[in-house]
Amino acid sequence: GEPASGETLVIYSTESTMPEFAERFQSETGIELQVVSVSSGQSDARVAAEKDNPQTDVAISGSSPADSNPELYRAYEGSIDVSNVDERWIKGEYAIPTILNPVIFGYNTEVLDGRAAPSSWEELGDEQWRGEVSIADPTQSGSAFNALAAVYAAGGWPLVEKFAQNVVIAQSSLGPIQAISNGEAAIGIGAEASVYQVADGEDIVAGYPTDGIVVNVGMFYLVENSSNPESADAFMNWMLSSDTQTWMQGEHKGMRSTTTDSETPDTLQDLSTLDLIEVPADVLADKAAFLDEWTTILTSVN
Amino acid sequence: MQNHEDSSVTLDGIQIRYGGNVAVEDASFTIESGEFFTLLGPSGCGKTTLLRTIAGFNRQSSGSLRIGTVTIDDLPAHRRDTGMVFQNYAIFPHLTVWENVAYGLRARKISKDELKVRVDEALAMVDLGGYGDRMPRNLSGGQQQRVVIARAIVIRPRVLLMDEPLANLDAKLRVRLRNDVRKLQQELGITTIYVTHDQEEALDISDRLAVMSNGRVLQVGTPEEIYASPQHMFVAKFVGEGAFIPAQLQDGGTSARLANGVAVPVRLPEAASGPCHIGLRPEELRLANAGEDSLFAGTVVSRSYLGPQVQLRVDIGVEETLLLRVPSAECPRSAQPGVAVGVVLVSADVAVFANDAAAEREAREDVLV
Amino acid sequence: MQNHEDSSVTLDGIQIRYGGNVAVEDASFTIESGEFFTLLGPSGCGKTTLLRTIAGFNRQSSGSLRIGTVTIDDLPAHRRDTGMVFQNYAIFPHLTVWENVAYGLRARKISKDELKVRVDEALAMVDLGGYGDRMPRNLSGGQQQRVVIARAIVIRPRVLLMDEPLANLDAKLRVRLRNDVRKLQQELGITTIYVTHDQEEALDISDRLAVMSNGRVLQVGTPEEIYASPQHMFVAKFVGEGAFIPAQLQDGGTSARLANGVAVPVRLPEAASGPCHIGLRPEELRLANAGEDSLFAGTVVSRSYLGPQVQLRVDIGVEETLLLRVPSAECPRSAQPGVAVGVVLVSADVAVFANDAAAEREAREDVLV
Amino acid sequence: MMTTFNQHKQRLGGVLAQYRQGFNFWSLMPLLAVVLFAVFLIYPLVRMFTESLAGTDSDVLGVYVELFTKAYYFESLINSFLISITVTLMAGLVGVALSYFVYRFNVPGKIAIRAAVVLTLVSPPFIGAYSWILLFGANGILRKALVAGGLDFPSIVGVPGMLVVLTLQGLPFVFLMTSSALSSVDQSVEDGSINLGRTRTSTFFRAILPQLRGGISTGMLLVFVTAFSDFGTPAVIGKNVRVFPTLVYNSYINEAQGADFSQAASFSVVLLVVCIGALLLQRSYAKRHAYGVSAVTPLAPMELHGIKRILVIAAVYGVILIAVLPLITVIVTSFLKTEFQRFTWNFTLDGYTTDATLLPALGNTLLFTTIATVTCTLAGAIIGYVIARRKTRLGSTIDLLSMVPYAVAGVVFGIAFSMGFGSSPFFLAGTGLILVMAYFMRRLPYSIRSISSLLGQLGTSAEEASVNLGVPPSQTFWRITVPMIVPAIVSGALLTWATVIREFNATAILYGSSTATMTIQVFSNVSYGRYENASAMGTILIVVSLIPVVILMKVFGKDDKILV
Ligand SMILES: Nc1ncnc2c1ncn2[C@@H]1O[C@H](COP(=O)(O)OP(=O)(O)OP(=O)(O)O)[C@@H](O)[C@H]1O
Ligand SMILES: Nc1ncnc2c1ncn2[C@@H]1O[C@H](COP(=O)(O)OP(=O)(O)OP(=O)(O)O)[C@@H](O)[C@H]1O
Ligand SMILES: [Mg+2]
Ligand SMILES: [Mg+2]
Repeated sequence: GEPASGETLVIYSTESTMPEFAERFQSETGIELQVVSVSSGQSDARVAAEKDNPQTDVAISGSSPADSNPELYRAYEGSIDVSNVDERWIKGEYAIPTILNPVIFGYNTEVLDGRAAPSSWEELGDEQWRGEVSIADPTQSGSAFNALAAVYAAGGWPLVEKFAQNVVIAQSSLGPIQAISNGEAAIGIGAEASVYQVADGEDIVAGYPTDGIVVNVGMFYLVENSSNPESADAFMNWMLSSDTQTWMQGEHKGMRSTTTDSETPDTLQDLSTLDLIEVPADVLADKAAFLDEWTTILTSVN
Repeated sequence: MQNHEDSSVTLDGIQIRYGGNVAVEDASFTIESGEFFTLLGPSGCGKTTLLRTIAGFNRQSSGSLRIGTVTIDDLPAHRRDTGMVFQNYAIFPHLTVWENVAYGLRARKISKDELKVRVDEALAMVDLGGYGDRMPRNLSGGQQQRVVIARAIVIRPRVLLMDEPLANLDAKLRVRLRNDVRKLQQELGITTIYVTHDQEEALDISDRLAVMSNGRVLQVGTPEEIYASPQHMFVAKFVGEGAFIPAQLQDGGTSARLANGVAVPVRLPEAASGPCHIGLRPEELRLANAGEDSLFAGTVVSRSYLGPQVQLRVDIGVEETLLLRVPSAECPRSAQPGVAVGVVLVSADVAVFANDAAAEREAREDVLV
Repeated sequence: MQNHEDSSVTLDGIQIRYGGNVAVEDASFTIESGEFFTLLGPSGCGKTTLLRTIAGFNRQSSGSLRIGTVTIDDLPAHRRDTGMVFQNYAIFPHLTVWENVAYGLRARKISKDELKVRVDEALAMVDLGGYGDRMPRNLSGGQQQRVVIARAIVIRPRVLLMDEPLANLDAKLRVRLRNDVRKLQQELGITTIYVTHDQEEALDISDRLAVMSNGRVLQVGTPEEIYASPQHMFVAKFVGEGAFIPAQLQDGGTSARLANGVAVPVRLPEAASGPCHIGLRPEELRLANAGEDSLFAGTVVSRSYLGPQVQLRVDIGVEETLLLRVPSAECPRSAQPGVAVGVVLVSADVAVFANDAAAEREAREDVLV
Repeated sequence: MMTTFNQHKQRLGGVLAQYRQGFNFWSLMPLLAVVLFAVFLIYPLVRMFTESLAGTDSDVLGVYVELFTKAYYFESLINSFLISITVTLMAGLVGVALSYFVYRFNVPGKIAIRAAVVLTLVSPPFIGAYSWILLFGANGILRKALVAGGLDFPSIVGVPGMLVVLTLQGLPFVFLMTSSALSSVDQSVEDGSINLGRTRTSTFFRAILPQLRGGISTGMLLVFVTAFSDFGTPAVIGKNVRVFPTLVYNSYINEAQGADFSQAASFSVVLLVVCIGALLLQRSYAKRHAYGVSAVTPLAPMELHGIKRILVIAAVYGVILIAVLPLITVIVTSFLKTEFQRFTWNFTLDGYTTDATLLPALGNTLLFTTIATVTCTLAGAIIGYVIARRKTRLGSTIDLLSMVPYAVAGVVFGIAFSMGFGSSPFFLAGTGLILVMAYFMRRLPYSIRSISSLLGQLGTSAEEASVNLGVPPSQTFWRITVPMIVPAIVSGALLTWATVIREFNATAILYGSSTATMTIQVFSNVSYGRYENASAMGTILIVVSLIPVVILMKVFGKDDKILV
C-alpha cells in the first residue's frame, strides 16, 4: 500500500538529533516516527534478536551489519532515490549513506592551560598527553574505531602503542566529548557534529587532524520484513531530499550532507579542504584481528 | 441448635504419629457428656497432640474418634463443633474483643439480634462486659485469655477443649481463673477436655483425669483415685509429693524391707515378692513426740517454712530422704538440720510399685527435664 | 579478687521514676552479707525496677545505694560486680554453652588455664558438665536457665541478682531448681537478691523477704514474720490464703463482731475500736465434729480435692466464704456443697487489720489483675 | 479379621478424605508456582546457557577459555571483583552503623531518615553518578568551590566515583536488613553482657553484632550482586576502568559480532555463576548464624547527651545528606538551562517541556510498574502463604527456586529473557509484556519471602482458632490470614514499586520502540548530554516513586516501620 499519514514508523537511531527530524517528518507527511536511541551495536543486536518479529523499520549503524547478515536487511535498490548522493559514499546495496561525520577531536583550552593544542594524530602520541586523551571504546563505537584506524594509518602500530598509553577509555561514543566539556579530559575524540554540540569556540574548540581524517558515514538500513516498508521508503527519500539535507546542515553544525544538491553553510571548514582518508585495507580485511591487537596493546600498557 | 443430649467423647485405640515418631500410643477412654476431664502430664507427653486430634487439626494414624455415637474421623476441623481455647495468643489481633467473640457466630446463620445478645452474654460471663471495643493488644494477659474463653463458649460447642489456658498467668490469677472456668463449665454443662501440667490444678478442677507419660495414658480416674491409688509410680510421683524408696518385698508381699533394714507394711492385692519401690506421702508421716516409738529414726537434712506448714527432709539412711509437712504451729523449733528425729508412719500400710525398669527410666526423664 | 568480706547491700530512701510515674517509692532496707533476700509482690509492683537499679541499669531519682560501705550511685553497670540472672532470653544465642559461661570472665584479665577451670567448675555446679559444646537453641528451658545461672556465678560477683529465674518453668522443675539455687547460694555464701511473685517459693527459699505493692515496700522480715505476723492486710492476702472479713472492733479491741453477729477474739497490741477486717487462715479453722460446739455455723458451698487435703468453702452469712483445708483422710464424705457444718476456730485469737481505704483498693487491684 | 477389615476401611477413608481435600485451589498453587519458575526463570536461563555453547567457533568452550586467558577480559573480571568487594564492605560498614545509630539512639527525624533511605533505593544509580560528576567532577560546582578554598580535591570521576555511587546504592539494602535483624535482638542480651562486666562497646561487638550476622550478610549479598552486575554506573562515571558487567553488555551489543550472541551468553553465565556462588556462600553463612530467637523486649532506644549525641547525629545526617545529595542535585538542575551541554545558572522549564519522550516514558513506567507490582504482590502473597502454611512436597523446591533470582543480575535477566522470549516462538521482543515479565520474576522472591517469613513468625494458632470456630479454611484465609499479613503485603508492594520503577539494567536490553521507560530515557538523555531533560525526568521519577510512600504514610499513620 501507499505510505499513509497516521502510520507509525520506528527507527533505531544513533543520531542524538533524530527526534528533531522525526518532528519535522511528521509535520510534513503526517507519519509518526518513533525514535529508539541506541548505539550502532545495540541497533545491530536488536535487529538480529528480532529477526522473526522485527520491531523497527529503519536502523542506523556504523558497522556495516548487512555485510555479515544480509538476510536481516532489505536492499534499497528500486525504492530509494540515491541519484543525488555523492558516489564516494555509496557502499553496497543495503547501506544508505545519509549523513557525513568526520571523526576529529575537540579540546578544552582551560585544561590545556597554555599548552599548544595538538594538530595531528601523530601529536596525540606525545607523552605530554598521558591520561588526557579521551576516546570511546573502539570495540564498541564506530567513531572510535575510525579514529583508531586513522591513528594506525598515520603511524602504524608504533604510533598506536604510544597513543594507547595516553588514552582514557570512555564508556560511550559521546563520553569523550562530555569529558572535555566538563573538564575531565584535555582532548576528546569524536564525530565532528558531537564536538560542535559542546564547542562554544572559547573554552571548547574543534581540532582537525592534519594527518588523515576518516569520515563516519551515517548509514541507514531498511529492515527486512518490517511492518511499514512504504513509510520507511518515504522517510528515506525525505531524508535524502535537498530540503531536508539543507535544513540539517543549517540547523546542526557538523552534520554534513552526503548529497550534492544541498546547500552547505560556510561556518564549517569545507570538506574538500580536509585531508580525508579511507580506513586502511589491512584493517578492513580483518577487523576482529585489528581490534584484538588493540585490546592487547591497551591491556599491556596500563 | 446442637444435640447436646449426648456429647460424650470416645477415643478408641488412637495412635498419632509425627512422621516416624509415635506421639500418642493406643489411647482408649470415654469422656462423659458434661464431664470436666483433664489430660495431665509432663511437657512433651502428647497432651496437645491428643487435643488437636480431637479438634481435627491432626489426624490419627489409627483408631477412631466418636462424639456421642457419631464417628468423626472424616469430619473436617471446621465442622466438628468443638470450641478450643489455645494455650497462647490465638486471639485475632486485628479484631476488637467484641468481634473476636462474635467471629465464630458470624460463620453460623444467626440473626443480628441474637448475635448481639449472645456475644454480650459471653463477655459478661468472663467479666469483660465493658471491654468490647478494645483491641487485644490493649488487654492484659489474663484478659486476653478470658476473651479466648468467651470466644470458644459463645458458639455453644458440643465439646470444649482447653490447652493449658492458664499456663502463662501468675499464680494468684491462675487460681482465680480456674475457679471461674470450672463454674462456667458447670453452669453450661458442657463436656470439657482440659490440658494442664499443673497437678494441683488438675486435681482441683476435674471430674476425672487421665495421666499421660511419653504418649501413653497411664491411668484414668477421679482425682481421689489418681492421688490415693496411683497404678504407676510415675503417676504417684507426678501427681503428688513424697519419697519413693527402693525396697524388697517380703512375708508374701505384706511388708517391704528397706536398705536400712526397716520393714514397712504395704498394701498389695495379691502375694508377691522381689524388688519394688514404696511410696511415702508427706501426710502419711509425722514427727515422733519425745519418747514416742517410731518406725523410722533419722536426721533432719533441711527445714523450710511454707507458711501454714514447715517442710522437713529427713535422712533415714536410704537412697531418698523422707518428706514431712508439719503444721507450722506444731513444728518443734528443735527440728533443725542435723538433729536426730523419729518419724511415725501414720497410715496402716503404704503404696508399693513394681519395678518396671523401662517405665522408671521414662518417668525420671520426664520429671527431671 | 573482690572484697567478699562485706557485701551487704543498703538501700537508703530509693525512689525510682519512669518519666512522671513513680515505680518505686522510698525503699530503705539493708540486705546482709551472704543473705538470701527475696523481693515478693504482684506483677507491676516494681520488683524488676528495683533489681535493675541495683544492677545499674536504671538510675534512682533520689536516695542512695551502698554495697558494703561503698556508695555505688555513680558506678556504671559494668563495674558494679553484680551477677544478674534474667527472667528470660538473656542467654547469648550465638555462643555455645561454654562460651556463654566464659563470656564474663573473658572481660577480666584471667589466665587461659584459670578460665577453663572456673568455667568447667561452674558448669558442673549446675549439672551441665557435658553440655559445653551445645548451642543454646538445643537446650530445654530448664537447662538454659541453668546456663544463665552458671554465667552469673562464674564471675564470683559480690551480689547475685535473680529476676524470677524460674518463672517460665513447669511446677515440678521449678521446685527442683529452686532447691538447687538455694544450695548453691549457701555453698558460695554469696549475697543474693531474688525476685519472685510466687509466695510459696519466696517463703521456702529466703532468709528474709520484702513484700512490695505498687512501688512501696510494705514489710521486710523473715518468712515466719511475714506469714504469721503480717502488718498489712495486703501482705496477709498475698502471702497466704484465707478469708478476710469486714468486722467491727468491740470490747476495747479484744474481739471483733462480724456481720452475722458472731464475735471473734482478736490479737491487737493496744485498745482500739471501729471497723476493721479479720483474717482467718485455713489452718486456723477446722470442721466441728458431730455434736461439738463451734464458733461458726455455715453451709458448704464448694469442695475440691487437692490430694493430701480437701478444700472446703463455707458460707457463714458474711461477705466472704471461709476457707478450710481438711486432711483428705479426715474429711467426712458428708461435707458436700449444700450441707450444713460447724467450723471451729483453732487458734486463740485471729489477726486483725485496720481499714485503710486506699491500701484496700490498691491491694485489690493488684491481686485481681 | 474384623479389625483388619475395619482398619483397611479407615485407611481408605483417610486417603479418600485427603484426596477430596487435596484437589482444590491451594493444592494447585504449589504446582503453579513451580511452573511459573520453570517458565520464567529456568527456561530462559537454560536457553541462554545453550546459546552460549552454540557459538560459531569450532571450539564450543572457546569463549570461556578466552575469558580467562585474555588479559583484556580477565582484568575486567578482577576489577569487578575488587570493586564489588570494596563496595560491599563499605556499604556493610556504613549501613550497619547508620542502621544501629538510627535504631538505637535519640536521633531526631527517624521517619525522615527512613524515607530518605528508601528514596535512595528508588533512584537509578546512574542518576547519582552524573550528579556526582556535576558536583565533584573536574568542573564540579562543589569541587571547584573546594579548590578555590585551597583544598586540592581530585575529580571524583573514575574509581572513587564508582565506589561512592555503588556504595550509596547498596546502603539501603544493608540498612533495611540490619534494622530488621536488630528488632529481633532482646534487650536482656545487652543487659546480661554489661552486667557481666563488659563495656557498651565490647557488648556491641561481642553480644549484639554477632546476632545480626544473618541479616547483615543478606544485605551485603544484595549489595555485592548489584555492584557486580551494574553497568549503568560505570557507563556514566567509570572512566577507563573496565568492569565485567560492561563487558557483558557490550558483548551483547557488540558491532563486530553480528548476530552471534554466544559471547554475551557465555559472559552472562559467568556472571550468573559468580552471583550464585555468592548466594550459596551467604546462605550457608546465614544458616550457621541463625539463632531462631525473637525479641520479647526489643533493644530500647538509648538517650545520648552532649557531644556524643552531636557526633552521632552529625554522622547520621552526614551519610543521609551524601545519600540524597544527588537527588537534590537532580531536582535543582532540572530547572537550570544548559548551553553546550553545560549547566548555566539560568532558570528554565525547558527540561520539562522540550522532551517529547517524557510523557510516553512516564506512561510506560507507570503502567509496567503498576502491573508488575500488583501481580508480583499477589503471586508473592499466595506463594509465600503456600510455602509457609500448606506443607507440600514441592515446598522446598519452590523455596530453592525462589532464591535464584536474588543472584541473577539485571543484565543477565535481560539477556536471558531476550533469548528466551524475544524471538520465536514468543516474539515478545520490545514489548511491554516481556518487561513486565522480567520485573515480575526479579521481584517475586522478595514478595514471597517477606510473606512466608512473617507467617512463620505469626504461627498458625489464630488460623486454627478460626477453623475451630467453624469457619472453613477457605474463608479463614480471607478473614484471618489476609488481615494479619496486610501490613507486610503493603510494605512489600511499596518496595517492589520503588525498585521496579528504577530498574534499568534488564530494561536496557529488553525495551522496544514504544516501551522505553523513564530510566531508559534518563540514561539516553545523560548519554547525549541533554542534561536538563535528564534532570527533569529524574525529578519526575523521584516524585512518582514517592507517591505511594506518602499515601501509605497517610493511611497507616506515622509508623516508621512501614518503610521497612
Ligand atoms: N509438629 C510436630 N512434628 C513432630 N513432632 C511433634 C510435633 N508436635 C509435637 N511433636 C512431638 O510430639 C510429642 C508430643 O508433643 P505435644 O505437643 O503433644 O506435647 P504436650 O504434652 O502438649 O507438651 P507441653 O506440655 O510442652 O505442651 C513431643 O515429643 C513433641 O516433640
Ligand atoms: N521502661 C519503662 N517505662 C515506663 N514504665 C515502666 C517501665 N518499666 C516498667 N515500668 C512500670 O513500672 C512499674 C514497675 O514495673 P516492674 O517491671 O518493676 O514490675 P515487676 O514487679 O517486675 O512486675 P512483673 O512481676 O510483672 O515482672 C510498672 O507499673 C510498669 O508498668
Ligand atoms: Mg502442649
Ligand atoms: Mg519483673
